[in-house]
Amino acid sequence: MTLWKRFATNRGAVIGLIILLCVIAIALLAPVIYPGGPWKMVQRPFLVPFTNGDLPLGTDTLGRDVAAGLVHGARVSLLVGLVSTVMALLIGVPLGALAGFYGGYVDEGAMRFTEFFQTIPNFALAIVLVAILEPTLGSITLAIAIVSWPPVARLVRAEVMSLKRREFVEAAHLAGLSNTRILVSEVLPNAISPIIVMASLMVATAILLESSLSFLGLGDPNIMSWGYMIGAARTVIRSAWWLSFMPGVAILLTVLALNLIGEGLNDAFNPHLKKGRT
Amino acid sequence: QDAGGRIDIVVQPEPPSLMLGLVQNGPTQLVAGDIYESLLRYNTDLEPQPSLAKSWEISEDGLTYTFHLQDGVKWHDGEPFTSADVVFSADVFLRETHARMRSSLAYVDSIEAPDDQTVVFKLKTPFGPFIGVFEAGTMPMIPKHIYEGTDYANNPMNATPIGTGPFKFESWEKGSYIHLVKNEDYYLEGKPHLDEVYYRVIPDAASRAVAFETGEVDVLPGGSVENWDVQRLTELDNTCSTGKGWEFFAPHAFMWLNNREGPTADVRFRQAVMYAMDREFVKDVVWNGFGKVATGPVSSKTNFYSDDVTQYDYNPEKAKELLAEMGYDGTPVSILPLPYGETWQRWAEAVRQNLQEVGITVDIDSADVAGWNEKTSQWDYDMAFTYLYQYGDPALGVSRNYVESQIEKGSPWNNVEGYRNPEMDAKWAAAAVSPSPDERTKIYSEIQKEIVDDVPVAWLLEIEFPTIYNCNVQDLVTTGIGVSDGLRDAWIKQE
Amino acid sequence: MSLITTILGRLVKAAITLLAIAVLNFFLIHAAPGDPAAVLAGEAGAADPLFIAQLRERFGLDQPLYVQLWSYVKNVLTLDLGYSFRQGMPVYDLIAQRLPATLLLTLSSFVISLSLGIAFGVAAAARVGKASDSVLTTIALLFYATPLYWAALMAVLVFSVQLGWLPGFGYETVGSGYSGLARAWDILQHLILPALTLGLFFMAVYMRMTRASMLEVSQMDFVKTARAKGLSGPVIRRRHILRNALLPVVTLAGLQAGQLIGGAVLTETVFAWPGIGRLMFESLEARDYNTILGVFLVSAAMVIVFNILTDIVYRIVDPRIGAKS
Amino acid sequence: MTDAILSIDSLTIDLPIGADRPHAVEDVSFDLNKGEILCVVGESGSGKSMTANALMGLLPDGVTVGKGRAMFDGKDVLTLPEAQKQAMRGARIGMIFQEPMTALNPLMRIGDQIAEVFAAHNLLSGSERRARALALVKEVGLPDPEKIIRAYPFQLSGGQRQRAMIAMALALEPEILIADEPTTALDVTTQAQILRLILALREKHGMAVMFITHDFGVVAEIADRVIVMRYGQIVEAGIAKQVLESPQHEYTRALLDAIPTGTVPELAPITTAPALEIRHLNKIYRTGGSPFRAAREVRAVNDVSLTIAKGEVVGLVGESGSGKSTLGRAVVRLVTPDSGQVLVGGVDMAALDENELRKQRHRVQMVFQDPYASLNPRHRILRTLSDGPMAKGVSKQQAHKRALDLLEIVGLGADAATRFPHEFSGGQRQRIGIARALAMDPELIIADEAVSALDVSIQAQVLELLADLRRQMGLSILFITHDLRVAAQVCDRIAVMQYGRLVEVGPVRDVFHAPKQAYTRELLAAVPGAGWAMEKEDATA
Ligand SMILES: Nc1ncnc2c1ncn2[C@@H]1O[C@H](COP(=O)(O)OP(=O)(O)OP(=O)(O)O)[C@@H](O)[C@H]1O
Ligand SMILES: Nc1ncnc2c1ncn2[C@@H]1O[C@H](COP(=O)(O)OP(=O)(O)OP(=O)(O)O)[C@@H](O)[C@H]1O
Ligand SMILES: [Mg+2]
Ligand SMILES: [Mg+2]
Repeated sequence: MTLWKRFATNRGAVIGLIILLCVIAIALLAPVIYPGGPWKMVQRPFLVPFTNGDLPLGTDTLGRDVAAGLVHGARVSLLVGLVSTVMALLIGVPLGALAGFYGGYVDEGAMRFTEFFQTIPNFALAIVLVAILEPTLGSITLAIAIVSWPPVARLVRAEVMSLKRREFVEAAHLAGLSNTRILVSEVLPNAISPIIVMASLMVATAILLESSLSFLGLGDPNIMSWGYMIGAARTVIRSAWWLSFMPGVAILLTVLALNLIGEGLNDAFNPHLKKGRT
Repeated sequence: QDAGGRIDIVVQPEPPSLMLGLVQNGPTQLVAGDIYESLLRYNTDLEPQPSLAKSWEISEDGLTYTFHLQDGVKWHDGEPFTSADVVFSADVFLRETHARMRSSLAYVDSIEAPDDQTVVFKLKTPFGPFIGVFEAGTMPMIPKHIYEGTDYANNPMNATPIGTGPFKFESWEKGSYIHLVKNEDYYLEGKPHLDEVYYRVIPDAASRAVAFETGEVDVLPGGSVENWDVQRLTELDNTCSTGKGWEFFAPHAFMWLNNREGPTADVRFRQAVMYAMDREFVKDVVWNGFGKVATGPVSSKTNFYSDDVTQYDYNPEKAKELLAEMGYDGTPVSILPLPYGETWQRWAEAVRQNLQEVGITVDIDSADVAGWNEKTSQWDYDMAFTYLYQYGDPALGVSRNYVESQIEKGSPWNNVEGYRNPEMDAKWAAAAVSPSPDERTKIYSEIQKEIVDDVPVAWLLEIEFPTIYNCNVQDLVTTGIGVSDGLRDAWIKQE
Repeated sequence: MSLITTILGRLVKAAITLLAIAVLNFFLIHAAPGDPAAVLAGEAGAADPLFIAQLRERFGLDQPLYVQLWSYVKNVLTLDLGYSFRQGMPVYDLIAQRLPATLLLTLSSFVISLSLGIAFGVAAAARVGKASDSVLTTIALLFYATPLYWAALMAVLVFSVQLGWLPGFGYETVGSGYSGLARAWDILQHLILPALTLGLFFMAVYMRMTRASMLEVSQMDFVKTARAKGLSGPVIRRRHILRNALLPVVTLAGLQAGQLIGGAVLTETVFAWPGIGRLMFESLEARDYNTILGVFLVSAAMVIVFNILTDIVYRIVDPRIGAKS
Repeated sequence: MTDAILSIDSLTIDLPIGADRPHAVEDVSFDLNKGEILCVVGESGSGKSMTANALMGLLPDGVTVGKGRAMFDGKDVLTLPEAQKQAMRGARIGMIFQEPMTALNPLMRIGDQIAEVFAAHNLLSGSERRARALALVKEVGLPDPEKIIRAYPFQLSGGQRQRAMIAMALALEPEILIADEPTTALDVTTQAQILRLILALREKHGMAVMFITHDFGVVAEIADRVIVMRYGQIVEAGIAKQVLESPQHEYTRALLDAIPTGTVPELAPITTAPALEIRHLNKIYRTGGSPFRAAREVRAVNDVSLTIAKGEVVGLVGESGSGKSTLGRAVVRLVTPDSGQVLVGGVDMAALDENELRKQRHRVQMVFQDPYASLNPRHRILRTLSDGPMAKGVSKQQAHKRALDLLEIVGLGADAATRFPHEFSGGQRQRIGIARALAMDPELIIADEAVSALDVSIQAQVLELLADLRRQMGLSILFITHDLRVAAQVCDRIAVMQYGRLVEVGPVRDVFHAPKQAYTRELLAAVPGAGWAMEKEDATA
């Protein structure tokens, strides 16, 4: 069975994928759907949803269109999630790979370095970093990446350590391939599946982290993200519950979708499970 | 007036210290106002009232202030309070530790205690607002027997403050609450009425609102919940609110506009900003209708206010014209909001939107409290939100923002915008030392008329922070300083 | 014996790591704009540069950075966390005051998330591929995917405001004068909402891990052996699969436990829980250097201690480890 | 038949959709008699394990019994409700599995795992269970029983674990014992012990044994009756002697033919120039050293000297853990020896620096034991075969051409080049491994258990191929194996290894027919069905 087929047997994962694709489509089309951007004050504040055809989801505390916010927010939330994950992979994978492959002092050094980032609880570290760098989309993404890479490094290290003892790697040594070449083209490609699974979950975690930072007032005030919307609407939760509910649902759906996909990938990559399932 | 009972009041954020002589920020004064007292209090019309001084006289020439102290006042540790304490506090302690007091003390020639119950302040020149500095946050009375000759900042007694006020410090659970208990030896018979007061630390604004709703706290001092919740909370059963109690501070919100460089250095740009902002909208939507659009540097709540100034009504067209005239080229400008919660964030967003609509390229900078202080005091900003207290008199709270001598890097409270106008400086100085109130009114009117055309800063709003409380609490706000002036008179109606 | 020597070795290494971490943290914190004096001055509502200069001198901030670093390192070496100028008390006392509340909250949420996570994971694994598996998984994910601060407020609104069952915030009833059991009961009531909110959030992680691990182990040969012995399904799951499946969960739990100390900033904020997470956040905002550094150092020590504890637990659970290395 | 204790009638087991065929077994019928040993043989995947699992009610998820009955004690065990199956398992039918390493719970003490059998059936009290466990451990001949019952599986050797498994299976004295390839993973001496144990237990308890294996030596040694399976069907059944001596079905004949006979081949002329010289080689593994604790040491290779001439094949035999692989790996420098020299065509490989070594590496190549693990699952075969030569400096075109040629030589055909490893069978993969070694144009090949994982028919193909290559290319080979019969068939000389030392080296015939060392004799005696094989050899000779 191909990977895709095995993935497709997991109904949850397929639903997750569909949801995610929709969110991505919406995010990509945001400038087309709401060319005016999310910040325009278009109506009186606190317009209840479904009462005005032009503003299906109502308006927020300043009279801005909630639907426009959600659509543009999708862009930012996804962007933060994806970019920070890619960055975390870019740091974590090489570091973990080198540590696992060369062992010895390289390993010791790399792991002590990793440990440093793990001794500060990661949310706390993100707060500190954003405070230091001042909240902008870039610094938030960077901060999230910086706190997310250590687990990647550890995972990759463990994978590489077990892979490097595999016989096909030894065969490559015998064939006279250089270490770099072996690491890059023999070892790493075989560690890819757990990395992908982990990455799908990291995107979800990053979206949540961004929203938490936003809540503490450490969001970028120039971008509309879901986290921003919830944070901003939380104080009016009693009089206008829908304002925080809608972006909440958006985050929830996306994170859920990513988790389902992660789970599906996990099952698809795991040869044990394929037997168990019919 | 029923005696007994306890009230719980929200304090936000948690004060760093309760030693009012060392730290004078809002939360500290809110709590320490119960512990420390000064010679006078001020009613909501900002007229002086007796406090530790039962009476006082001002000489004809406005140079000699004589205070007669109350009898039988004791410090919380039982030591008697005397004029020596007053002299020590004003002349020794606060001169060293209290920046705002220090500038007023510059007018003072000598402070003497002819006897235990009398204190005499002699001024070098007349100083109109001087009668306004005898408030607890400005000139708290510090026990001489504890502090004299010690390293004030590191005195261990700072942790257990000793004052003369109606309540005594009992305990402080960091992160949770501060507990004060009734001062049984208080010099006013029958006061205070309450047995104990808890100041509760609840870091999240929404939670503070919930705390009030569930009856966990009885009083939400101004600014402790977001404006959107104010309306809703006041509609709850048995809930009262008052806008009084802020007359002395009269918080005045404006944006520092950097007069030194960038587009904001051009007066036409600054005027355009004034016209571009829909300040009424912000008042109605962001501040839920509380407050009043500011017309100039002086708050209408204080004396010396004049409305004979150019009115900057919402007028985007005019703004665009001004911008065209100056040839604004789209250079981006940034707005630095105050890091004090959602209200200020929304406000900055509304301003950004207004400015964008007249064609100004603008984005919002963001920083936490430390970052905000750093940026404003190092002049690293284009437009920065702030609000300042007026302290009852333009000479105390207003002039510092506009005179050239107050241009000094390193503080966010002086002439941060870098406005220079020597002619105006002379008038500010003259108004401060004029012994005649009428004369002062006249000069301040002139100043206002002129400065409003220069738009050194963009005035926004006279902020009102309604205090929300359980209606059973009576006589909560009796002075122009409100809850921060202590709960000397407050009592709980027993049902 | 071998265990003790190993632990000793780890502790020596840990001490060195801690010192390095302390130095790195120092630079990290000092990289943030602004300093404690500026913040205090900013809050004062009025301050002249003289005042700020006084503060800086008092706090030792007028010294060059390397001098400050040196005096900090000296402090750390003598196990002194320094003095919080802002709060006017030794950082050690400050942390000691706040730590119990945080530990209570995070440990109970840790227990909740771990036990519920494992229970859910086991249940889901036993029903793998069935609808009830998806339902359990989705429920756990819902708790995970709901932003914590929003869920927390919702919990307060429902259980505290609407239903009035539980106190919505704080650590105990202020000024109640309870002591002994009554106080414990009171604290417990206050603990329920925050601990549950935080616990349910982390539950999903453990559940996922347990489920995957259970499934993996249940494919192993020895499970077939156990079945061939005639053991019943539940007994096999409990005695054979679960124990083996817990090994990776233990690792994860160890990592998580180390982070307990500062991992609850949001929960502590919403529930006004007087813990160390909030202390950290507030100190950061106030640039109260010594306090943040102290919190970070304590947290790092905690992480390291928990790593060692995890290893010990691991050795107890898995007899192979001690023998191999 | 009256004494049939278990009788299986037209059993069909359905495989899930997407499996390689619709039924694991189809229409299988046979009887198991009281006290007899029934051996089930057949090629890999023929359905032996599935049949056994079906009887125990332990079919994997998705695999189901399609039809048929298995009557045991008047009841059909296939349709029993789960509770009754549970009661039956362990108590009346016991089972031992192939993998001794993984069949025991790693976190549970041996004694507890045995005692658990009683607990599962609610028998005896706690202390009685312990006592019985101890007795069982003694019975299966485990040394130091008191210690063993408190040991964890990882502290036991493979053979000891297998005995512990047997103890469990025997705990309740079941009437039937099913053993699914219980000795495949064990070395010959241990294997012989286990077989003797099973025979002895059969005598003592009189149980019926269904013994699954693919080793005809084992069959010859213990079987009363034999069933031969292929593609899910029984192709031949009968008394052991009959099946072995006069097989009826052609598949059975093919299987028997493929067994290495132990015939010593003609000695090829051997030039005197050495291809490989090993001088005083030592390797000690140290594990678990820490500043506070001494390391555990294993002398894996202990002062070994050995020379292999150009074109010679030397077999390296010895029981598991004797250091064969370590020696082979030291030659190709996958492990770095502690001392001693390895001269390949006169060049000391041990003294080269990393860069030099990389350039010289192509001269010695290795064929790995596990053909699947040694191929990168993400690379196509073409890439696997040409990466090495290209690193050596051969042009891409030439490397590809050579790769295709090699695929032809090893009998796979050029179209194999574009496929991935998982698309091949085990034997095919092994040949790819050989092709990869050849692609480097080596002077010497180390073949580490290159055929042990294969079933006999495929094993025969690979051995044939090696013989051809040696003839065509004049390769030298160090052939590591623990199967003495295989060694006899392909080697010129045999080196016997024990505890890291070479105890005996000599021409095949000498070593086999006139072993000098006691250990060598022990090894030879342990080969299952030794007598039968010799008979066979004599017959063919
Ligand atoms: N879990 C499973 N799902 C689907 N097909 C399976 C499963 N397990 C085994 N099979 C298939 O069932 C058939 C019979 O397998 P079985 O394990 O009985 O072979 P075997 O005769 O024991 O072989 P070997 O000697 O290699 O152990 C094979 O075709 C195999 O591919
Ligand atoms: N990497 C290693 N670290 C520590 N000990 C090892 C290592 N590899 C092998 N050993 C030990 O060295 C000894 C020799 O192992 P080796 O693999 O060479 O045996 P072998 O003869 O090839 O056995 P088998 O027939 O089982 O493959 C064994 O006791 C083994 O446990
Ligand atoms: Mg099998
Ligand atoms: Mg080997």
